[in-house]
Amino acid sequence: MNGIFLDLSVADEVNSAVMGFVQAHGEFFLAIAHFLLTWMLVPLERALLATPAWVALPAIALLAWHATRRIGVVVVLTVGLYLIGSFGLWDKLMQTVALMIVATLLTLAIGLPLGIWMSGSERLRNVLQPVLDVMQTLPTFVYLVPVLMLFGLGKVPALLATVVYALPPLVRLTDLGIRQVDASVVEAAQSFGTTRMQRLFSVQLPLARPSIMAGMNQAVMMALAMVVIASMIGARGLGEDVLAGINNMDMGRGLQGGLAIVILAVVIDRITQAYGVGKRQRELGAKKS
Amino acid sequence: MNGIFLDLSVADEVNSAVMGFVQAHGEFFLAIAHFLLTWMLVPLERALLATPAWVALPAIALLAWHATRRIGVVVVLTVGLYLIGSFGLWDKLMQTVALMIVATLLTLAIGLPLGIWMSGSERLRNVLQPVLDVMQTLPTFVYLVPVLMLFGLGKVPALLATVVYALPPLVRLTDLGIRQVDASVVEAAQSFGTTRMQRLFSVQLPLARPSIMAGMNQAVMMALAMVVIASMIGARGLGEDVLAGINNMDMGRGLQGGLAIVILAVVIDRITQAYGVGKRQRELGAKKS
Amino acid sequence: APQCGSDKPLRFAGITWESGQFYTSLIRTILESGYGCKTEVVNGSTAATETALVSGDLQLWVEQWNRTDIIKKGVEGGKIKLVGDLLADGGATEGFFVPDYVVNGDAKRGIEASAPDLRTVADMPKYKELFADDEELGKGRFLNCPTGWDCEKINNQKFKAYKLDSSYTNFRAGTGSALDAAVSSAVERGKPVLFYYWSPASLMGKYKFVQIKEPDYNQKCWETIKDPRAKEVCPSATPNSRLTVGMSTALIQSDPEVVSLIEKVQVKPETINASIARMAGEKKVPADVVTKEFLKANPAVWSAWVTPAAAAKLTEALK
Amino acid sequence: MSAIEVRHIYKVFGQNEAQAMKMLLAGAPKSEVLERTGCNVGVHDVSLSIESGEIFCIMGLSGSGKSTLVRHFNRLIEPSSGEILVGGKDVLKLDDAALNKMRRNDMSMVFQNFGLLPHKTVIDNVCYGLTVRGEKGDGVVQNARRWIDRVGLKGYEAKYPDELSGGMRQRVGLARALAVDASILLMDEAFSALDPLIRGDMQGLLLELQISLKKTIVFITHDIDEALRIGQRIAILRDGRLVQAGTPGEILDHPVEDYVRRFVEKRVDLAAKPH
Amino acid sequence: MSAIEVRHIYKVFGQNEAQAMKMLLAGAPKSEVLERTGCNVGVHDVSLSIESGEIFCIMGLSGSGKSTLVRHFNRLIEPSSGEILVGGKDVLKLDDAALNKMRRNDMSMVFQNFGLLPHKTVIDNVCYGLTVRGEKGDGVVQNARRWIDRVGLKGYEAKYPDELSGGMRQRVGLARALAVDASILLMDEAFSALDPLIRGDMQGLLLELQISLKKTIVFITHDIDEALRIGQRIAILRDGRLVQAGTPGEILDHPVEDYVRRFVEKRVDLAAKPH
Ligand SMILES: Nc1ncnc2c1ncn2[C@@H]1O[C@H](COP(=O)(O)OP(=O)(O)OP(=O)(O)O)[C@@H](O)[C@H]1O
Ligand SMILES: Nc1ncnc2c1ncn2[C@@H]1O[C@H](COP(=O)(O)OP(=O)(O)OP(=O)(O)O)[C@@H](O)[C@H]1O
Ligand SMILES: [Mg+2]
Ligand SMILES: [Mg+2]
Repeated sequence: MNGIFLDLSVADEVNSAVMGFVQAHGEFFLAIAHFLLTWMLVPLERALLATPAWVALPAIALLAWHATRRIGVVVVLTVGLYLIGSFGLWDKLMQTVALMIVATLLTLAIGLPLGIWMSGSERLRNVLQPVLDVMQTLPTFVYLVPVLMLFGLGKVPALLATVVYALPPLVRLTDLGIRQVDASVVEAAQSFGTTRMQRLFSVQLPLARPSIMAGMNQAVMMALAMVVIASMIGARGLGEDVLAGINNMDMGRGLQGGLAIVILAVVIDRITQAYGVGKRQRELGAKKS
Repeated sequence: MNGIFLDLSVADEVNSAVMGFVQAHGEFFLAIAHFLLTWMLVPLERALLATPAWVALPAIALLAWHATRRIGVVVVLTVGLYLIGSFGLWDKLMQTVALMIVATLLTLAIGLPLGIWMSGSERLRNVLQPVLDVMQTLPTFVYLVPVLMLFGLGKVPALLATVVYALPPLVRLTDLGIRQVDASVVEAAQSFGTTRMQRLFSVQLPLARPSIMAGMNQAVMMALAMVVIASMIGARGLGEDVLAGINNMDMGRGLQGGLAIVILAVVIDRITQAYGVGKRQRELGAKKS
Repeated sequence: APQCGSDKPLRFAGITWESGQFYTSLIRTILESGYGCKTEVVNGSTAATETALVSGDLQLWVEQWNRTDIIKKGVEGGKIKLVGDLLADGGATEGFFVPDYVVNGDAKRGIEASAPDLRTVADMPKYKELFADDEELGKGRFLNCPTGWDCEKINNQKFKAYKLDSSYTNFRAGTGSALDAAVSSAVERGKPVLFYYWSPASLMGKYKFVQIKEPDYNQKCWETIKDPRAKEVCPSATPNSRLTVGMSTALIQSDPEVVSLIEKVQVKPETINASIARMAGEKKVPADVVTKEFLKANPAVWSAWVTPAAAAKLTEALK
Repeated sequence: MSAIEVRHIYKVFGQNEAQAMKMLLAGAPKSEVLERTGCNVGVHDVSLSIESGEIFCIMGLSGSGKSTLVRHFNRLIEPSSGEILVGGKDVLKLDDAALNKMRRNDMSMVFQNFGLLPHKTVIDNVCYGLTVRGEKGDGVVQNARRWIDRVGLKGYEAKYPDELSGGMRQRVGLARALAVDASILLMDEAFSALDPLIRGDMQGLLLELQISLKKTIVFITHDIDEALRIGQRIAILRDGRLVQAGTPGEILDHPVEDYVRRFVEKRVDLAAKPH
Repeated sequence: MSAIEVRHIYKVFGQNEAQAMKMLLAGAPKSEVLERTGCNVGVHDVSLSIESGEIFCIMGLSGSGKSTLVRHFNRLIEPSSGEILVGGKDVLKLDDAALNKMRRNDMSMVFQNFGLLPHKTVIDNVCYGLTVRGEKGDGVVQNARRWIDRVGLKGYEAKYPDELSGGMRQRVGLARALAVDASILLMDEAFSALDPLIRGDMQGLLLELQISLKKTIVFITHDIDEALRIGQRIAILRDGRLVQAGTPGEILDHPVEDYVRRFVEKRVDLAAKPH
């Protein structure tokens, strides 16, 4: 094409390597998938599906109240969820929620420690930065097809894809937040013999909270942006409706599914952000409203 | 499905509303698309495609050197780009780059002012927050199909989708960064009669820089994550190869395309981040290495 | 005035699967070399390119199965017409499949037949353990068409008609590529898998599958199966489909020569499956290479499709 | 004419401002307001006038409202109620543009917590007031350099605030405020982090500025010796209220209450201590 | 035994540490090192020993290295070279756990810039040193309350640092350091933002602590009167070097050089000024 380039192509090698790997190690990965399914995803989904809407809806409303203490927010969120039910999407909502809960918890469990670790080591940051770039920009399907061949169709690869995509902003913003903590405050804490853990939990994390919460917010957004992709590889839930809408240009159906996802995003985001706000901010906020 | 819900469905109404809108206003939107195409996207793409690789590659290397001043980074980035060329994807790379440049500039041009504005108004933040949620989580295809009917297949809807998706993190992190600026520093600046603009440019933006740059990074990542979607609606470029790879189970080809996107992401990210680093950090960094 | 021969290229939809790519390349080669047309391909997802076809953005959509509402509405609205009959022997087939080794075993790979008596859909419940679904314990997994495709809706109805609900999950892969990946991964590992598929398709050429017999085609029952809202469903196999080319009405009016070519283009299923198996094989061969070879090897076949003048030019170009 | 005049200024911090104001007007003391409403009383009914060209010292216990009061003069804080006149103009009625004009040309401030711009070097910090005003070119830099030398920071022009010691930071703030050459200087414990030598030097500088350039200087200090040395008048605050204002002589000889006497006594005490 | 002993401490800030150290050892002065290498000299070959149970005052020009020196004692700063012994133990050889143990039990520090935790209330700030040590329960809170009262901040327990005046913040830092009841107190201009009344009270408090509890107190101050009042020994720094160390009497009567004399003179000067 252009004179100066060699003519490289790894396509064929990659293809046969993947196939070979699948044949050789398929069993092992299927076992992992089986474990994740039977112990986390399926029971949670069952439980959620078994909960009648007239129990779930007030429960979520209560949670929202506990988190935000603002009646306006609670009403909007509850009406939103009720709307999803009225679109006939309640069961699918629950399926998506199950996936999202597990994905978000996994993201938190991996992302926070990674971000903390990264903030403390320039070298690790240099190594992780491009890895995070890859996680965010390598098109999902490129790695999803091999993953899918290993784990089988359905919830497990969807979970993996979601975590991979949601992780980077959380890691990055945790790292940023901790690095921005005022050095003189850390120094003062050090002078009292603060251990590494105490420093982390009583100084760095609280002071990095705004950044970390922004990372949380982005992680939740990313996770929910993956709902449709998840359905593309066979995970049940709201994504199915969007896909169906897309595949036959049924914009109305797609929009309903899409709106349901958005509402879910807003609900999760508002509740997590409210819990993430510092004690002080909350007091101020409560007094204001 | 569940007893407590009404049975709502807006699907049919939406479909006919969209159709009606397209018939009524199609011309207008086509004109916009035409404008964007003839004045921005096409000329840029032409120019990039007309530049031979042996000019472009050293030029980018120089730019990377100017930005980072680190020979190691320059080498890695250049080798990465050379690799894309060797995969036979140079022309597609240029097509994608053209789209990305326009999309990133538009995102910046909209996102920064919006973030700044948001940081100054609690009310605006309350309004914009859910809008940003929608932009990030409403599945692209849900709005893309109507957009596609209005603007036609190709670069323009791709551009729109990219900007919509890339905008939120930039807006959010600009807002966050500005709000985190130490109030006592702003107060001191105020005491010297700093105008709003001066405050913004000489105090708030420089001090919010780390957050804003994180927002930039996320915006670039999001934009590049949309390359494949862009190809789904007819934009040329690297996404095509990924799509072809996906559709034909040609994982190798998909991976090459995907890697090319990742490399592009890393190149853009490293260069913009390097330019975004403060003068002081740069001095420190330069001395260190 | 005909567009073919003018400066404006004929815009083809880029098809996302191999047989469609084969046909597209075939028709484009003939039009370019034989008729002096300019052509170009615009890639995109199926929904996007179909929408573009109906709105006049694209002019040809090769290997059209006439399955989506977009196309149906386009035809009804007079925006497009479906022309030709691309596949010989009555058109495309579809149905329920399992890999050959599931029924017959594979001595070479040391796989025993795990469902030797799986012949008809009535046998399926017996083997639900074999195709067990991890996500829904106690049921088998049936891989349906991707969500939103026409065949998905048809299979939903068939599920009712064949009373499979209690023994199988109606599992939708979500996308064609996901379905392909799931099937090939099972086949590569010699695992049992039960899925819906169609021909022509690359997997059909690449692997050996056994179709599970369905009750014979029955016009009245087929109507109930085709209608997703029908409550009472009775069993029927899917009839073969005519594969056509979606052409914009404007092009049909301006370019009768192109229409008459497309009306005649027809390829045998064996040829198609062999070609696309190469396209999708270990070494992926590009569509234009495969079509060139086909054209070179079968002048007798294609010379019946084209005008004598075009035939001469094409022969020249193929040398 | 008074350079600065304030009348019945009240400032209450906190959510229940209205309730706190009511309690204050009804005569409740600061500590009771704090306990009952959670509101901090910053300034409580202060009226005073500062003459043009004088050095006016403000003293008082820690937390008695000195910084809060001074911040009203250039309206960094809006009072809960009251009037503020600078050069006869009602500051509270100024629009943004006029307020900025006043802050640029007529007043500059040294902050107790320094308020340096952490992202700018020492010289850029010192230039700040000038560049904000739109001044450009060599003149600005030379002016800044002169002031940096004057406060004894030569050689540190290119350093950033976080590379400086506490007293050095304070001097950067001092140089920054002096560089704009405003007619009113607000100095909030501007010498508190300085050693006696540099401090003495800086006190001399202030006196010189006042005598030769007729600057009005509002000077918050905790050092009674300092106040006596440079202040033409001294005001003493307590719990947000103005207890007494007058010349050093008046304050020393006729303290209005025990609190004031103790402030003054302290000095005598120290000076009298044998070593 | 000395509570703290340092030997030949050097501290150079900046990128070219090695080069700067070479210049210093070759006898170059601080300003030349700064100009040539861009490195700030913090401490330059300081050796001194602080006896157990004494109040040791450190004075010197702003920027002369007082804060930097004191930060070495609890190893918040690693010296460029030199030895630090606390209670006879080499601090530089301690591992993380041992260092933390020492910081928790043996030393506490008041920072010149306060170093409060902005996200914690006053009472939580004061409790900090105790909770870090793992202490829990009512005792901790009561202890904290007692110290908050003692520094005169009763009523402000639930406020956040940004709601306090400068001097109040300083007193929170003071209470926090006193609450841990360590045997060594490092006080970096701990009274600089306090008015004379509270300051006198706090000086009394320190003397009392030293006499009744035999605490070792390292006290940085710019106020020679203060140093004379509470210090058993005084060290004077200049440009990072130790110029003289001795009892107040020695310093007053036999200043080793002009610089020291000027420090002392100042006081006499002020006290002698007529009013
Ligand atoms: N983090 C740092 N980076 C660079 N230089 C520093 C740093 N900290 C202190 N210095 C330099 O070290 C020297 C001594 O500073 P130090 O803070 O010890 O002075 P100090 O005696 O406490 O002065 P002050 O009375 O003004 O507080 C100064 O020249 C200062 O610029
Ligand atoms: N931003 C604020 N929010 C709440 N309360 C405040 C705020 N600023 C000051 N205060 C309160 O106002 C009162 C006066 O504070 P101010 O800073 O004016 O004291 P000061 O006289 O300057 O004391 P110092 O000598 O300690 O600096 C204090 O009780 C303080 O707690
Ligand atoms: Mg104050
Ligand atoms: Mg100091």
